[in-house]
Amino acid sequence: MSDTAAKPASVHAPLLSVRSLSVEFGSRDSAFRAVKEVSFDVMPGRTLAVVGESGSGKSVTSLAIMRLTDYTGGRIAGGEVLFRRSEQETLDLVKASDSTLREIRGNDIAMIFQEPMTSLNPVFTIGNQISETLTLHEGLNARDARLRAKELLQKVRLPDADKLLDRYPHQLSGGMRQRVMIAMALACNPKLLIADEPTTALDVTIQAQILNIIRDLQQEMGTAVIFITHDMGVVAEMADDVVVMWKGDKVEQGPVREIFAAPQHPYTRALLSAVPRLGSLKGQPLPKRTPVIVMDGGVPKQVGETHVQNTADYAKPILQVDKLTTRFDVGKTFFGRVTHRVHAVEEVSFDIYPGETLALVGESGSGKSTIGRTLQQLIEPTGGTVRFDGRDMAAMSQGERRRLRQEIQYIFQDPFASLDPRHTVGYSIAEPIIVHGLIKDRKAIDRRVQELLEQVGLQPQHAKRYPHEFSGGQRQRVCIARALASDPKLIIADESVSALDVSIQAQIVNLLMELQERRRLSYLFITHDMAVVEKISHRVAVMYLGQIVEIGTRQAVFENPQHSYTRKLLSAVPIADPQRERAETRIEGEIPSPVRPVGQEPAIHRMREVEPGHWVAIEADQLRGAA
Amino acid sequence: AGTITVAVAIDPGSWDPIDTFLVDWSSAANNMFDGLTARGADMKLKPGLATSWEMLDNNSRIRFKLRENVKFHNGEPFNAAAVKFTFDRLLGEEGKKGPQQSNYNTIDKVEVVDDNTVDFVMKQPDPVLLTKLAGYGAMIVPPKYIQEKGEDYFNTHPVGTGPFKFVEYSPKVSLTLEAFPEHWGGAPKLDKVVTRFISEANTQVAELQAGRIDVATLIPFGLAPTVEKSQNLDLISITGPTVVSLRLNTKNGITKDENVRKALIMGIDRDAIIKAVLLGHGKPIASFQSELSFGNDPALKPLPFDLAKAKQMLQQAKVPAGAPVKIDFRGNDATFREVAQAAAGFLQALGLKPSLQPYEPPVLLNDIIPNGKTGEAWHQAWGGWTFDYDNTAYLMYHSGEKWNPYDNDPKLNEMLEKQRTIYNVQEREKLLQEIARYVADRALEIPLYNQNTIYGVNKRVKNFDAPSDRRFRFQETSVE
Amino acid sequence: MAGTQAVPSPSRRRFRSLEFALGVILTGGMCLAVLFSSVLFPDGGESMDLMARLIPPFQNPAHILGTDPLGRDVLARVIVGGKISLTVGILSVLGAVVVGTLVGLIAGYYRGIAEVLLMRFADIQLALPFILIAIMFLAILGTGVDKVIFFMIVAQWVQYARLVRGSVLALRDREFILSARAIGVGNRRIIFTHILPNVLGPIVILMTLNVANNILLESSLTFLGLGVDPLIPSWGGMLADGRTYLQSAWWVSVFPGLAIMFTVLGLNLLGDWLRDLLDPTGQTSK
Amino acid sequence: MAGFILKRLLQAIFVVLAVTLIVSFAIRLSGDPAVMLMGGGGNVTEQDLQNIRQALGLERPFYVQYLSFLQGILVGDFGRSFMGGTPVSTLIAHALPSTLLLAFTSLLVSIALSVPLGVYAAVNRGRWPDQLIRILSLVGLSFPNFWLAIMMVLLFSIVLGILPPSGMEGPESFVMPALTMAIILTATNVRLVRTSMLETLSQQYIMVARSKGLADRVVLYKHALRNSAIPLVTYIGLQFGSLIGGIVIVERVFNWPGMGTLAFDAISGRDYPVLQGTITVLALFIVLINLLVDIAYGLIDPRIRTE
Ligand SMILES: Nc1ncnc2c1ncn2[C@@H]1O[C@H](COP(=O)(O)OP(=O)(O)OP(=O)(O)O)[C@@H](O)[C@H]1O
Ligand SMILES: Nc1ncnc2c1ncn2[C@@H]1O[C@H](COP(=O)(O)OP(=O)(O)OP(=O)(O)O)[C@@H](O)[C@H]1O
Ligand SMILES: [Mg+2]
Ligand SMILES: [Mg+2]
Ligand code: NI
Repeated sequence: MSDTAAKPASVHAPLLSVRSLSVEFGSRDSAFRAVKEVSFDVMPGRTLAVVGESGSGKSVTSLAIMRLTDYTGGRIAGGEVLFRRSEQETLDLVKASDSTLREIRGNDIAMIFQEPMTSLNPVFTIGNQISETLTLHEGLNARDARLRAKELLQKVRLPDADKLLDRYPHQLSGGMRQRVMIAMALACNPKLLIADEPTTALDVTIQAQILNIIRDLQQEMGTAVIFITHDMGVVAEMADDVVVMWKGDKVEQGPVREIFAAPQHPYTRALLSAVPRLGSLKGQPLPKRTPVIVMDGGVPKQVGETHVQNTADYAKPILQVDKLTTRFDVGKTFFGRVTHRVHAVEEVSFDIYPGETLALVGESGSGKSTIGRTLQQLIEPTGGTVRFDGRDMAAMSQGERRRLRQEIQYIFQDPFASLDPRHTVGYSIAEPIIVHGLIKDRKAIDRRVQELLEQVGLQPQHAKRYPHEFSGGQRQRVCIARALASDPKLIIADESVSALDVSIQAQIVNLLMELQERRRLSYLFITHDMAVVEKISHRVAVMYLGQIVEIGTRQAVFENPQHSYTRKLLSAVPIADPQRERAETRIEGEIPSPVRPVGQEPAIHRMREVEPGHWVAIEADQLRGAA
Repeated sequence: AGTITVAVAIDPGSWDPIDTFLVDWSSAANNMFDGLTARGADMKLKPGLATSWEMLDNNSRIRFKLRENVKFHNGEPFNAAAVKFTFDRLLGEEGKKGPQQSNYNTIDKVEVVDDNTVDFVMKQPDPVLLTKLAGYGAMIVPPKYIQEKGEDYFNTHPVGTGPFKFVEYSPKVSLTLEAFPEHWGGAPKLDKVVTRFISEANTQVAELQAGRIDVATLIPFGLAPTVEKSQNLDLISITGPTVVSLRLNTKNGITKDENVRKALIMGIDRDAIIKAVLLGHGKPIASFQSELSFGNDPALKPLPFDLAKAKQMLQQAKVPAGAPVKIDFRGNDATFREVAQAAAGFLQALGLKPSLQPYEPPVLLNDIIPNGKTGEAWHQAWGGWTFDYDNTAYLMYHSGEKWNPYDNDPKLNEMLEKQRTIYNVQEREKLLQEIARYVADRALEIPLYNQNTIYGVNKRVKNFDAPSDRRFRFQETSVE
Repeated sequence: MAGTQAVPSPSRRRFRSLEFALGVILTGGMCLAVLFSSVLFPDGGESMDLMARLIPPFQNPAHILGTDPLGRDVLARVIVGGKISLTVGILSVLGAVVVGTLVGLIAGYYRGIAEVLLMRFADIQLALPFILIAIMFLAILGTGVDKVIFFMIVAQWVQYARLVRGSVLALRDREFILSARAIGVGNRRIIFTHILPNVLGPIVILMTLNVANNILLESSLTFLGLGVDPLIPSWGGMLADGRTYLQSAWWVSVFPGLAIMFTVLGLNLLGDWLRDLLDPTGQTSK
Repeated sequence: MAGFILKRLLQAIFVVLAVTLIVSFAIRLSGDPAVMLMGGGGNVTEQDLQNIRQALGLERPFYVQYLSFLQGILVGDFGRSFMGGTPVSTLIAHALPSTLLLAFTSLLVSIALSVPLGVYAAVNRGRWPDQLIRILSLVGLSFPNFWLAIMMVLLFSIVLGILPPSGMEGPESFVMPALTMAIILTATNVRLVRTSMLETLSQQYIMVARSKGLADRVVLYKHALRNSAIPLVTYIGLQFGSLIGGIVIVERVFNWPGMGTLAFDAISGRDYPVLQGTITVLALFIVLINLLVDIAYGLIDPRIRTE
């Protein structure tokens, strides 16, 4: 399709016009082309979303616009980036001199990056880092720059702006840091703001806040925004126009409603088909696998089938958790006396049945992983009992505990970090077999590894590769194969699909469900992604500040959320549907901290049963902190 | 007029004559202090603060006539009381704390006869006492000054009667003296004498080359030609007191056998070593003393270098090929390091298997030698300033002495004891020569050489009487 | 997207790099020459000819690099001298690495008393000026190649232990270690198959630097009079002994100096290369 | 913070105690100062040695000697040199400033050299300036310091005649000793700066700084360098000990009247009080430097400050 065809109705000429932009990495003779002749326009005041799977060239394109690829070893191999600086002056940034570029960067075009944790320089104060831009581009003196910085912080709705100026990045939460980044980017009223996955690393509720801020500011200042993401829900909420990228190419472009309503390119269709949609299982009691479209070398292919996941057997629980409490000592006096504790998990009780998936949801820091790790004996519980197959874990012998590590498996969030970079994946998969002495014969082990690789959709010869030679989705498959290697009964999947692209995510979720059916596996599925939860789980437990505030069947919790926090969580999920009215519910405030001085124990919620199997914590004062 | 700068290796730390044994102390302090006797650069004994002396009471009493109208640098008069004070101090409690007392233990007491006359009452005769009075602990010190200012103050603010007086001392850096015009020997020509402490030989030479010192006392033989060739420098090489030998283990190893020991001596071409390693700055020796030493016998010739004969003797002694010969030496002596390698080269040619073991000097001196832990041979260098064979011979060969861990020869013991009681110069010399011959005959050591004292001197220094014992006296010296 | 992109495998580059080539040529050449020194110079560089002392280099075909003050062939001594220097350099480092790594692994992994002891030990070691202690201890132990090596091991293992402990602390809580534990892998296996390979990179770098350092230390000890038997040629010893001849016969100490330089250079280039090789991800930067 | 300092002080005391104990004990295992004082000259009898030992207090058991040494330290009295009887404190007062001056000058010179070189190499990673700098830094590691020192003396003092070969006089006498030490320090520091700079440059906040339009100089020297400084500062703390060790030799070649010379001579002469004194003071300084390093961490990196 032509570049101009999709241009929205606008009386203005484009602010930024990218024409046939190509970017290469590596030496000239063995160059790798990350972006291939991409063209698109950005209109003043509008938001252009760039979507595409990981590695499709979204970030490189955005860096190339500001010519920041110069610093990453990249090279603009062709094309132009026309930027309309003023009515009269249009500049090709590809050819611009370094000094012109420096004038434009941070002034006319500003950028927000993905990782709020690493975007701010840890050794300078917030104030210093914001003022820097102001003194550079606006020529303000230190005092005026500070005043402006304070205003900016207020604009992004950060409380206590004055004090915040003298804080260092590490003293701020991720959401606050990302807001500082936004303030910094907006400091000089840029005409164009490039936001490269600005909320991917954040919690859903914080994400909702940040999206609101960007939208408000954009309206207020009339800034054009290039919004890069792989979350179709975010796209639906934010964008006016969409550019879809695939393997370095732009494959589709158009107004957001058109793209969602009638995707043209197979990849766009595949992408949209994979997006989990909250509410899609409304009225259905059991989770359901649905087919996904995947791109098989340029051709879309449907994999999987629709299948209701009727696997759970509620006769006798495989795991019973009763009043589990896990605390961490932090803050010690000089003499080693503990002053503060993290009350990560407080009197949590739940059961998991064979063949069942229990989803554990809740925000960052609510104690989900701690529960998982305690069950896996990576952390000693402070109190409570855990029974596996009816046996009390605390009463088990060394040997029994060891066996438990075979029967319960844990899959971590980051598949890359959880594989030893110095061993082949074959070795990693074989390790549980060797350690537990499941198979003695070397050859048989090798065969088993190959079998497992095939089971998770990889090829046997992959066994000889190292983790870094796989893509994220493939690595997660390796981790699953590793977990399966010891023939477990229960798998704890801790944010195991959060780091993956939607399409791969959908495939892995399907894989997990398939395996569940085949092997009667139970899952403790830990995540904060409500849409995935809806798809996979039989029952859901919602955690808040170390305690379960609501637990019940998926249908009950999703369709009849009782606790205010559950409702908040559900409403914060961006809906991948541009037709829908944009959420106007404002979510404010940070999550309170689980750190408490010694002696100040948190109050334990009492639960009431709203319908059979659906328990909700009684909210004493309507949980003001969360609302 | 002018300043002369001399570099010596070590800072003695205290300028009190009774606190040190270091030659480097003398190199500087010989300008500050006088003894009752004195020794010139020619090594001849001459009057110092005493103008004359006579032996009384069958050599058990020596009477000194003192020089009159001599003043210390602080104005205090020099007299018999000062002499008595000096020796009472040396022989008393204060002297006990230092290394000098033992040199003067033969003195019983000093008696004041009158203001200008003192008597030394001896416990036992001491033939080398007059020489000893020319140096070190016997330097006359000012009684009133020391009593008033205290011992500690005196250490770092010395006062004597010498031609130069103390100005400034900066530990580990330098000592500055200035001319004392009222010196009894006449006003010195120089204004100042600066002594700098530089322990690294290369650095001394570099300083000399850069013209920042006038006299360098530490010149490695390897650098001697460099100094020699330099246009503004002179290399002075004179026979000195330092003798070097390889002592042999008479108790263990192949060196137990006297014939083997002789073979080793004959197998090492000492002349070649002197020529190639010392670059000629040394002389062969037959006994462990220099030709300046009392007791040296020019007629005694060292065993000649004869490889064939040596080999044959080893064969006769049934020494197997590749028998080990371990040589222990002071690791910090760069010159000997080379000599030892050369000597080892010759031993190798004899079919033996030499090895060299460097030691930190204190370890070698305190442990390895006295406790008899050496190999077949060990490095012994001696620079006795008294120039008397007794000084080395007794310590080296008398049984029970620290430097003699292995040998016990009653005949040798007897001779060594006897010479200590003889006052008759000729008689004593004869006995000493006999000892030297006896030692050579038993081949107790491989006498290597008498090493020259060498100085690098800037040509602007005039009238520099280079003393072979490095005890400078710059009374007549001047600089351009 | 949080996952890391697959990086093109650098394995092909690994063997072609200039670094590797240079490293192999220098180190390999040096090692070969040293290994075959007894064939090349059966006399071990010990034959002395006092008549032929200090022949300048490139003048006498029998002594291409000239002769030393005792008329020994400099080339022979440089080649033979590599034996002692490399032995001292490599054995001392290996010894220290083995001890240090073990202690560091235990202290870092199990923490507790082992760690406290190690850290206090490290503090003490840090506060002791190395050379001074060397002088004292060699005075007590006596000198000799074995003593020098022993002393260097005693003095340097702490460096490695500290380094390893630091890396282990950083690795301990990494997810792949946790996931190994979650699977039921025992402590010993975790230490040796998961942690150890991951701490090797920085160790290799420190090792190659220390080999150089220790070759030079032997030289400094000789300078201070505490070296090994001067009959056995060593680069350090030649360098120290040759210092008085720098003005008159530079070749006596310059050639052993060059030998050290080439070896150090070669070893470090190889070290860098080896570190990259040990890291299959090819991600650590140099 | 107070707790931290208190803890460090306790550690420091422990370290100094341990160091003095080790040194005092070890030095007594070899060589008798009485014999050293006698130097082998004259007719030394066992009685003479006994007298001297008595005078020096060496006949007492080791623990008594050590305790009285500790007692002395508390009141700032390190005893007197066996050689010459000068109070050790006087000797140290003379020598310490020279050594510290030399150590710090060389550290500064090394930092001034290694930071720009390391940054330059990191920025040009893989290109020839990087290779050159890395190879040069290895060459710097290949020569013993005494050898470098002598070469420098030959060049600057004898051939060119522009610098004094030894001694501590004017500022020009600092050039060669400081440079000798600095070259060796620089060789490792350059690599360190380069590595940590590379690490920092790949961080996102550097890209953020660039996206603000800051000049390269500001990005490198303001945003990147301070973040790369921690490993360098740590290493400098660690280096200080070996720096002092290296100083022993450099001081000897350049006849620098510092602690190295003092300690070395003390070992050679088995001058216990001087050795104990110098080592104590040096150890104290090394501990102090490391304490400063820890404090510097906080100044450099606010994340460490709050803990
Ligand atoms: N500095 C670089 N050197 C070499 N290759 C690079 C570099 N930066 C990016 N690439 C490659 O360029 C391609 C596009 O990367 P880019 O970061 O633009 O992907 P993306 O679409 O932003 O993905 P993500 O969603 O993971 O952020 C990838 O294959 C990546 O490996
Ligand atoms: N080892 C530890 N020491 C101290 N505090 C800890 C430790 N591990 C976790 N915590 C704290 O316990 C609380 C719960 O952490 P946990 O990792 O279980 O949260 P989570 O719900 O899994 O969050 P996320 O979604 O970010 O993974 C957090 O406040 C965390 O900071
Ligand atoms: Mg990206
Ligand atoms: Mg978690
Ligand atoms: Ni992501």
